[in-house]
Amino acid sequence: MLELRKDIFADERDDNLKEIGKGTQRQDMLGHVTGTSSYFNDHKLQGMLHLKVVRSTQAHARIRRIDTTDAERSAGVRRIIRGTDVPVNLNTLLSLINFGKDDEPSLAVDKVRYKGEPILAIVADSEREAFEAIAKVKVDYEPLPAVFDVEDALKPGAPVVNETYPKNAFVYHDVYDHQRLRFGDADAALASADHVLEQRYQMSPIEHAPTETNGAIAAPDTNGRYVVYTSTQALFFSVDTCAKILDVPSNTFHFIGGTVGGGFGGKVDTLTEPLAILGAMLTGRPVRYVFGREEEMQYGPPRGAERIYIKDGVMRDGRIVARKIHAYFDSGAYTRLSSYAAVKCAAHLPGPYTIPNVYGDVYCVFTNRTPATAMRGFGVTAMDFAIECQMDKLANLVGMDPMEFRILNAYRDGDMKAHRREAKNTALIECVQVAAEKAKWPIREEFKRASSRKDGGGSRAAIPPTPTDSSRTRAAAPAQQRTSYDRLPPTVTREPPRDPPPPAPPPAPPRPAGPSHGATRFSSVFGTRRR
Amino acid sequence: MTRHRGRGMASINYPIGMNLGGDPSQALVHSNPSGKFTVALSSIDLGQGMKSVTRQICAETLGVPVEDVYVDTADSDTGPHCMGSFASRGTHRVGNAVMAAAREARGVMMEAAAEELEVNAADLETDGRGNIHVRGAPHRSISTKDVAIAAQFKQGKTISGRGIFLVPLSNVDPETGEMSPATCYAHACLVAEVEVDDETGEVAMVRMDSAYELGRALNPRLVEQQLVGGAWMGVSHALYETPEPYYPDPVHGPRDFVEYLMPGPGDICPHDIAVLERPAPDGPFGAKGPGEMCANPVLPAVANAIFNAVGVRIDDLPITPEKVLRAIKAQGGARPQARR
Amino acid sequence: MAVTVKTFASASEAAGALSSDRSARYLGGGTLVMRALNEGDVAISTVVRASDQALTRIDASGPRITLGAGVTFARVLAERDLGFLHAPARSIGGPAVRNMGTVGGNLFAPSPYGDFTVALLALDATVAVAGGFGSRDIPIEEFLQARERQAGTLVLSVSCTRPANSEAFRYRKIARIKPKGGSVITLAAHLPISGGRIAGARIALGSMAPTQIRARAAERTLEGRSLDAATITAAASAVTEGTSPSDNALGSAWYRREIVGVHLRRLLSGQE
Amino acid sequence: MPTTPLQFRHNGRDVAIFVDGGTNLLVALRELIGDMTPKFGCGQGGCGACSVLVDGELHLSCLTLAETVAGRSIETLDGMKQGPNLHPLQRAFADNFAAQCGYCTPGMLMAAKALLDRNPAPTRDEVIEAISGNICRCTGYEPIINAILAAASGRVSA
Repeated sequence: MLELRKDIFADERDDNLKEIGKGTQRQDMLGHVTGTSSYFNDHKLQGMLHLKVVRSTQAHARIRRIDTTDAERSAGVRRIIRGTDVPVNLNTLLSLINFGKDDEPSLAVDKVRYKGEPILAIVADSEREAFEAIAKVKVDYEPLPAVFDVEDALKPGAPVVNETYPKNAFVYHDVYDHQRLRFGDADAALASADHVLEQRYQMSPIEHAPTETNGAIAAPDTNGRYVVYTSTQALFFSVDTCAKILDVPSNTFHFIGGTVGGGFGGKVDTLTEPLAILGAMLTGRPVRYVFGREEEMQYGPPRGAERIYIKDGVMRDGRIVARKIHAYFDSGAYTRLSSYAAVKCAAHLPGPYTIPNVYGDVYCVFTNRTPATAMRGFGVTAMDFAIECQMDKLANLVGMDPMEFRILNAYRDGDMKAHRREAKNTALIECVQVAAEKAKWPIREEFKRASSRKDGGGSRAAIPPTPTDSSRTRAAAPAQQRTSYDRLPPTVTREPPRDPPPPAPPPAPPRPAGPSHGATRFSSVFGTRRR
Repeated sequence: MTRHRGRGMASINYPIGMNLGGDPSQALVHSNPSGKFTVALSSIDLGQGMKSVTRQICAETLGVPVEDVYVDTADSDTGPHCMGSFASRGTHRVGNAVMAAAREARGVMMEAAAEELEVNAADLETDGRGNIHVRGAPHRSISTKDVAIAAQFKQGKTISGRGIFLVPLSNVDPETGEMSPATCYAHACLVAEVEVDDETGEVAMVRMDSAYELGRALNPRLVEQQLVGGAWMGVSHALYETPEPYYPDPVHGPRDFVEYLMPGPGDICPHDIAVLERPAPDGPFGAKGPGEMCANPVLPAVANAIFNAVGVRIDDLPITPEKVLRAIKAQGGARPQARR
Repeated sequence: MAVTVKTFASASEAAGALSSDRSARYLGGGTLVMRALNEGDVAISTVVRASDQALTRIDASGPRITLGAGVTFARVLAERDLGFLHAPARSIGGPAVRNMGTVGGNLFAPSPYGDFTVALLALDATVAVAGGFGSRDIPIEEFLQARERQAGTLVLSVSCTRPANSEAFRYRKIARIKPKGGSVITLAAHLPISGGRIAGARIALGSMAPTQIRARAAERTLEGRSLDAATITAAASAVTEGTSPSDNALGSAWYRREIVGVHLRRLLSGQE
Repeated sequence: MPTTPLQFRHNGRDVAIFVDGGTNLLVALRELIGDMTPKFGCGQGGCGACSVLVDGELHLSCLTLAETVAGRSIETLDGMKQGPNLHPLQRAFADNFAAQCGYCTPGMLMAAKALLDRNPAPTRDEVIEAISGNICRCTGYEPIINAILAAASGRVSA
């Protein structure tokens, strides 16, 4: 049952529209109910070959030798593709937006870093023949110690998962092994809080489990081009990733997709397209590479695990005065997108509440497991779980109703958020009020009267004095260095650490009238556009 | 008495679009000679309704019926660049690009109509049913079909438009984390009621009540699809799912849909939803994006409801019967909290 | 090399083909063998079938019932005289799996599958198998203990004695997913009553050991007693004895041990 | 080259093809006959996306050895429309917005048809049981259950 509450925020909307707001039937519904919606795999191509990969049986091992003698002689085998056959066998997805270092091969060459990592691709006349050839491949491994826990991975002496990041953590801003958020003086506020609550939260990985598994069909087309039917969630992302890995101009490819059997974030990584195209290039035939269900579940990227520590200071009257968070994203063996999730997570702190002192350190950590990627609620789902469980505990601690506790601490229009932007267009309070009403959950009159549009701003708009970390001295030293993933022009240099801000900030945030995105006063690891 | 009921709640917000921006999407809109419009995109429809919602945005902006618009996606030879379908960016980013393209096409269409009707284009309006007429004088009218024919064959005009939407990339301060992560946020609050078996640790969903604020429900049926399905996924994440049941020990990973746990059709519960609309200043018709955030409040609401039912806090996801049972045993039995 | 399919008119011929070829598997309903082929099990290169009518025969008229190995769960459910087996049959798969999966195949289904077999174990079924030298009957318990070595044998049928009444046989599958999910544990109890006392109790458990097993200690607590609260409590507390459950994706060994007594108590006392 | 001849009825039409030993019915339908309506979701019997009717019974085509359907009648979603008109179940799925990505829809519709063909007036629990072998990752099942109940009671749009 869905009810539209048109009475709320009515003054901010023009509801006099013709097509918008109507429950019009989906454009694709007729296709869906007749089975004529065309997914990547619904293309029947003459002479199609089948690609399967040999996956590592080890979580962490050096590859001593790969013996394909028997596999090459196996019936129906057209081509065995090794890492050395991949033109650019090292990539990181976000290199397209100049973020992070190339750290992942399409096919492992000298080392495997997670169980299930692809080592060889076999192209054969049938799936059965590809499976038979796989069974004949002999890989000689030298097992290495593996690390599976994010905090163990950060300890000195932990096995190095991914040599591109020898400390097992993604490097932010050339300097830190984590993304920081600093707003006010959390430690001082914790020291003077009536109650302090510190808790640990954990989310195991989660699989996207779309009913259609990842896959692609690539086929030689006219005029030297390749047509690629794909399940990708990001068409040009996949085009450009393939162009980079295969070292050809992007207009070599004609990608066709757009009708996908569920994604939820699990079809961004462009895992099948490069090998399918390479198979087509090497054999001159159409090649299909589609994940089996077990492959999708175990070796397709999951939503990565997260471990979160929250330490909150709360006053007897229910006001939260400090929130300090350490969060660890388990990226698995390679970066994929977890590095970006950690920044998004830092931006999300401390949740939709106005807390005057916030401190966050968010780590992207490498372990010997299947690389993680984006999923519905990327970078936020686990943090929301942690924050909202913590909110329930805090309400309990101070003896408040949890709904009223949320409303008391909710952010409102005009408040300063911890990432130092003004809160606008907020509606948390109204959501709490309406949910309480629907659930017949009694809240007191003063909380029913609260509004996102009232009582924000003023002193709540201030950026509080924020002390520098002691670690900042250590961190400042290499700040002038640039690493290869920072592809900004060399003239852009890091500004030296600023002095602590003045003790009495202005009531309103210093903010230009227009959008301040892309402000140039910070140096950044984020480039502007693709290479 | 071994089964205990409890209620819990959670409230959340969610950023719309790729974090920090810098994620453009483009759209092309053009009319065929009989006034039927095609939207060319490279954006992906994963089931969320990309084709359908951009179709409505285009029709509204052009001022034509939705039946006169067809969305074609995703072909890299014909569809212009889009960053992709993720980060709740479809409605907001692609919707804005389609709006911009449709606005440009509408401009040409109105000019062509003005030339046919021998009036000033500024005096014309669309009726949303396929006609353009002089404001206040509905009888001085021309169909969009006739305008398209005239534009194509008589005036030599192309009724088409290009659109791009880009939230400029924000930097991030390494020391403070100062940044502009998103331009707008969706909001939600959800109440979950559960029943916990204190001898087996099993948790059953009883009902959910929720309020979601998402800027504008461009199509309430599509919104309902996202919110109902998303809340189901939230329950699934809360109580069932993981490919690593013994994380961080990487053993006994599920290999099929029997071992990978997701609630079945017999595990679902009634879910009463309210939708609030506080338009985002930069959203297409104020819209934000419901697709991702809808699952998020369910996880903590369920955890908090379990506490209310039996007095144990499970801070590890997923909240399996085993974790609940261990916690109940550790505290010496269920301790139901005050009924809510 | 494509897979070779060999179809025989008689079960004995099929049995011969099966026992002479280590790469051969018998195709019943397809839920095990076809899955293995789809997933690239190259150890299977021959698929053996039999069109023998005997394999799909149901004899449910008398006190002792016999189900051909190729009888599907849907057919069990359609047979009014097999009411005591409806609960276990209904607990298998979804409707499509029940239309395909067979009683014989279930004997080979590894954990977390094989729930129907739990019921058969409690009912002290006999498994008729065809080997190289004709057919023979094996008590199901013996069959299961040697299951790893049974790949080359063809099951012809299973038979068991009909329970005296609906109270005498109880079955419950504990799954996380409703209405159909993999078994966390599965329980079946056959409790014949003679003069108000239980005589010949058999409790069978699924997912409490590498194969389906009997809970002999629990059986002993029931023997010669009436099914009262004290007896039920005694059975519930004895039920883990002799079990050796494992961790898997659906639950841990610890959890299985913790709940098996709870569920046995509920099953015996008729609670939900 | 496939060597085993196979004939069966496909949506009321006789078809004759050659299959390899070990070919499953899903591959036969999709790659040899060109009926793309049954979908590959797992190959394990766990998702139901490949569901078809074999002589009116719901079967998983991925677990069906193709040659076992010789002489039998196979129905897929491709044959569900009644001439140019949608089947009431198809209309009900549309009315109830019971599809998002659409990938499970063919299997769901076949499972629903198998139910209604035998039980024209099912209860909600019977509907739930009927689709219990079919995974949907998008909808949360509620719209699908409602659609099947609506089709059964004739509550469908024209």
